[in-house]
Amino acid sequence: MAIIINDQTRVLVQGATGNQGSFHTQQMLDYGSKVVAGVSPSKGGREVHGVPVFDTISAAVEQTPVDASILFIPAQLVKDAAFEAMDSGIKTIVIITEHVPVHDAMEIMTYARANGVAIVGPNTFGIISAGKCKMGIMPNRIYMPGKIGIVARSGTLSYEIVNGLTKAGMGQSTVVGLGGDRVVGLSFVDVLKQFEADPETHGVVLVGEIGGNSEEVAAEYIKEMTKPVVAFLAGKSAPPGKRMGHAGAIIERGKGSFAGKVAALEAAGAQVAQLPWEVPELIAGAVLKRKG
Amino acid sequence: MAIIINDQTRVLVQGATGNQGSFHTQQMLDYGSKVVAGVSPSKGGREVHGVPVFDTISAAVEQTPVDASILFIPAQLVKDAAFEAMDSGIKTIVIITEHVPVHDAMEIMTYARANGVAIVGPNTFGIISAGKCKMGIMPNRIYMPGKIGIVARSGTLSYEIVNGLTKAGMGQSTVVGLGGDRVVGLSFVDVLKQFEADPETHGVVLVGEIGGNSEEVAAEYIKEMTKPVVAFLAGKSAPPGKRMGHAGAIIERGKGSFAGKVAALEAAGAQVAQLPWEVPELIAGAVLKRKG
Amino acid sequence: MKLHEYMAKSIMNQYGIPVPQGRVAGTPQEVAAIAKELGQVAVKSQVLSGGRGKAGGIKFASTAEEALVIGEELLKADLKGLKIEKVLIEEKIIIDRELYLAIALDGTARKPVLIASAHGGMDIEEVPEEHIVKKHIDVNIGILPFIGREVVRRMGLKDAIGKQVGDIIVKLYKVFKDYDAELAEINPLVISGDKVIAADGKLKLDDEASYRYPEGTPITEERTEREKKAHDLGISYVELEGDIAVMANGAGITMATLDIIQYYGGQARNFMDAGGGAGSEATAKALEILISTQPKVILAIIFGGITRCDDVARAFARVKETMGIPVPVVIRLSGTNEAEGIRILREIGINSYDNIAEAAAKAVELAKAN
Amino acid sequence: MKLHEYMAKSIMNQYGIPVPQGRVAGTPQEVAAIAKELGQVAVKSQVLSGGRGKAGGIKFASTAEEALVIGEELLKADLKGLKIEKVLIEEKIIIDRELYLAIALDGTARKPVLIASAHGGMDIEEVPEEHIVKKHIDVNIGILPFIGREVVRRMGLKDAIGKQVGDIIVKLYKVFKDYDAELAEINPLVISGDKVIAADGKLKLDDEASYRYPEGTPITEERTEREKKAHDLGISYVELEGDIAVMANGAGITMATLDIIQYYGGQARNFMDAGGGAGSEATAKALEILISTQPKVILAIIFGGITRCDDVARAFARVKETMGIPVPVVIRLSGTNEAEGIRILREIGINSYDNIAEAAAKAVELAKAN
Repeated sequence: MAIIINDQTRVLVQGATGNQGSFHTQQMLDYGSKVVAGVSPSKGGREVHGVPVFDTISAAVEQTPVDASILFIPAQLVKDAAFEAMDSGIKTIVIITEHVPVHDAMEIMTYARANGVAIVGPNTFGIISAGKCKMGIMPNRIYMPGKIGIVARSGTLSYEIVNGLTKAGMGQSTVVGLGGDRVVGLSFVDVLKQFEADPETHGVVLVGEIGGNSEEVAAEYIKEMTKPVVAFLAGKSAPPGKRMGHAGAIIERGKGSFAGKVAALEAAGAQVAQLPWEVPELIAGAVLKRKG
Repeated sequence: MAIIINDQTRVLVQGATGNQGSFHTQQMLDYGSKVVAGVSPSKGGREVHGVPVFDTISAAVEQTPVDASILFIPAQLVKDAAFEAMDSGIKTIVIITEHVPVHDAMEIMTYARANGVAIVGPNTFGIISAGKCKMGIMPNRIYMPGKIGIVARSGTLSYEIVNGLTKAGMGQSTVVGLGGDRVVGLSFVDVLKQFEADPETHGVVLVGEIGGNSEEVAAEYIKEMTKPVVAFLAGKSAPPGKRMGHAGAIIERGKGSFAGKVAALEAAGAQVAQLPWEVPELIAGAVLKRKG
Repeated sequence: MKLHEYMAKSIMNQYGIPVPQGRVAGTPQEVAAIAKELGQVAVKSQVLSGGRGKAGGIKFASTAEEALVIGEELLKADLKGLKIEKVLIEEKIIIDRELYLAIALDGTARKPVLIASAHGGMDIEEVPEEHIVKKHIDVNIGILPFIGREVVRRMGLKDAIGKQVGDIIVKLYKVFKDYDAELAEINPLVISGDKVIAADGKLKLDDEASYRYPEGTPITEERTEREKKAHDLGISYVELEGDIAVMANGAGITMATLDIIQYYGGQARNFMDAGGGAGSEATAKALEILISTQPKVILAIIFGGITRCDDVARAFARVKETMGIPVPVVIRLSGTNEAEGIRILREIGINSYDNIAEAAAKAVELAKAN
Repeated sequence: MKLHEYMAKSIMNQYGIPVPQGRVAGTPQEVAAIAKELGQVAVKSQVLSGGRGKAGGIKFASTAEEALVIGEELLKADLKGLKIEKVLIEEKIIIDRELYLAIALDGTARKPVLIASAHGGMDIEEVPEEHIVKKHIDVNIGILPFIGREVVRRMGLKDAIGKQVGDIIVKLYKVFKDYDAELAEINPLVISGDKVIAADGKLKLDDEASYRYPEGTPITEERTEREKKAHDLGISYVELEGDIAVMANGAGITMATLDIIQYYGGQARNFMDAGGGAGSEATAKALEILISTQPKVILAIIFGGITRCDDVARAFARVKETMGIPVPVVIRLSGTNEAEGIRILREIGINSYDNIAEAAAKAVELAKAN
């Protein structure tokens, strides 16, 4: 098993003929993802790395069933593309695009919640079930199938941590990037619940950062979890009021501070690593202990 | 039993201090309806016929639980009032008001469907579960508790038919007015399904009219019903393209004709009365026959 | 409220939908002047009715002189019983293909529905179902560009033409929404070379939303003088062809009364729903309207729920005293204060009937006798 | 993008929210002229920072002469490190009571949230939770009048004042929505006699939606020159106080690098996320920006996923050759084409480190030594 996507997931790529879309279609195919169709308005009939391209999703799904879609679409057009996917009945959507207007994101999420659609992102590196399916832009080679679930707000930081885990011989079940924007689809809690229920996942690494309160909300749920959670948070040294790259990574009105998040997570029983390279040892120890 | 409302239903009146609202609050109380609160902005603190009035629904529900709301609200303000009721968690809403803009009605119905709210109307005489609860503007004295369910698009025509039934000694379980507008909440099918499931209802009278295709859609469901349905339809002599009072009663683009509706209903096994005073005999016979 | 073609197209054009160049004229001289400017033109009668082409309301002119003659002819004519007050003079466009596009209400779905067809130019009812594309619209979302792309694909259009039609679909929905429309229709939507042009346009706006129409929305009047007078009194009134004037309260019972009259072999002069709670004053005014249509009989079917029967009776008495009622009145009073109403009527020599059947039969009999 | 108070209030006023009479001025003479017109005035420094009152940025004048002096004083001063370019001169209003009103984003709920309090005039964080009214907004519905009425009731307001505040709530949401705002705040919303007036107004607009701001939306710039230059290159860059210039790719790893520097006792000169797929050209430009800040060390942490390590190395080589790199470079290359990158760097005399820990520790050591 794995969560959200697996080796049966039939993937659609929206914006497949663009630079990014085309490059990552190849990368995803290389990883073994079942990319069954691409969509690019006015580009129907072409192929991208052997994947047939259609003008619209409705045209694509007439030819092949689709389980999930990944968007490589300019920010201004993401709302349109996301609604096209949801209107077509696709229930898992990964929005890689950054710079999506936050009002558009709220409209997308409102519709998604009402219609049971799981949105990953926007501004995410995507999601990968190691060895099974990749929907995202993460480097293929660092992942190794295994028992650790990872959920992160930031991409490259998660790569560092995954890299460390893999080097330490600890494989991953699924790695989920929530996205760095203020309004994203899946939350820590949504993903933690699925890891908790996934028999293949034995422990979870949560990679958070300053801003918002999703780590604090996650802490409430972690209290109920049977599986160990190790957290690493970025932004300890960031000054308040400055947006640190991610739209969501900003300490505003006294909310979203590093210290508050650490306190909440530790109170919930999660171990918080001080430095990223401490993560493998902590999670290995925690899994061992919980099992014993 | 009865459908939708019964002797336990706690009724809120929106627009309780207006002429119509006040008059019908009295009438509903006289009928025995449990009118527990009224709402009129800026009129909080008053009473209407002994019923306490609040500025907002949120203020009302702090004082008393409410199951259903009836709106005596000017057409331009109906959208606001209906959303206030839905936002407060009220799941049964009767909109008496006519002249509600149809775009507003579509917005109300979209939200209602998504949130499991039953809307009766707009432009309806309301709903009455005979001897138990009345939410509407129908005359109190013509109804008699009994076994016939009635669902109608038009008020006064239903009064004639109810009057005939009562005089013939046939009481009613519940009488529902769908409303005369093009876009209304509950449909014939919604109500027929409830009558079919209601052990107290032994037969159903459907009072339809030209325009739209709700009678044709109802016919599809009537095929599956175990209880007999007698229909009477108004508008046989109406010329196409003319709106006959009700916004919905218009034969447009060849759709919604009398003949088409009669054919659909008869094909589904419903008897269609040619004249309104034939209804009591037809339904009495049908109920008797189905039982025997 | 239906808008004239030129009004609908002007609004659509404000939203970026291409329409032919043209202007509206009320005199043959104006017609000629506009034609001189535009060259080959179509002269289109502006009446609120479909099928104008077949009825001879649309003509073509190659010169200003021809246009003048056409203008003279049309501007004194009636079309389908409607006076032609204005004509629209438009550049003639080359028609490579005609499409159909509309956004309408679907009462059953409680949503707007986008209807499109690659076979336009005729009534959409005449287009076979398999050539029609339908898409229901979520009012919370509206028409996003993807819906345009999807519908265009299902219409079998492609490339630059497809893109233009997709854009027009998005814009037409904005018109539909902003103007509280019941119907926004372009038929035909013409492919002319590499351009897509709305050759005709129809807008029907929701009367109930007139208070919030965008500024500058034109007003048209489809009602007759009498219908307008009734409307201003808050009475639903439609003129028909027969000789029995009808007053009832409630749309359903009024329609049913018309049917019953027909059942007994008569024909109603009108539909009149005097409302559910009409007082004496309003009833009197309604009665005056009926009298003014010079029927052979007046039939009133009153179910006293909120309406009080004595109020209705008093209205008849007052009108009889002041202006007189020159034709027989047949009336059925039932419900609230019924006895008092019947007494008042008897005093002025009007007999009440017990039920609709008797009353309607009597009215038909009287109409045939007079 | 934060708007200045006078811009925010002008927009709010266009939507029908009452604001004090006033005008903006850039010279003491203008201040005096406006004050002469308005009588007793408040002179308010227009800088993009909260707490202006406490910091001495808001002063009152009874005469034009006083206003001139205040104008002279403020218009050459800094407030919280920001140059005061303009002041807003407004009629002094009588304050009977101060309320708080805001519409903000709630990322957790994925919805806007209306925040109101009958206790305004101070930072909302200082108001006890039980005095704050919150209401989440469904973006499909927006704020209908009933929400205004409900919130006003929960604020304990009534009658005419309550009605005005309810209306302002509805209007403020329209501003929030039309301007793609992240925050629309009125603090204080003042009750002055029988009127309700927005005495201060704050609007923060979503940078990502700038392409669709309504026409005429004013533009402000909070970034330093260098931040602006980086932003134009598509690089996230924030200036900080330390002496170790940092380049990394990805916001999370960049933040973590800053934290690690701090862990080893150093301080970063900046936050720079050069992006996930920066090529050689972009990396070179980013490096030039770092050099221009005159740090003691440059620390680069590159994880080659999409970014190729050799591209990064070539950028360092090119900059070193063309303009020179006047300070030590500490670099960690990992991932795609790592070996080639390390080779290129070695050629120009830059040693690569294996992991972040070593690299960061070295950078701190070098910064302390220089």
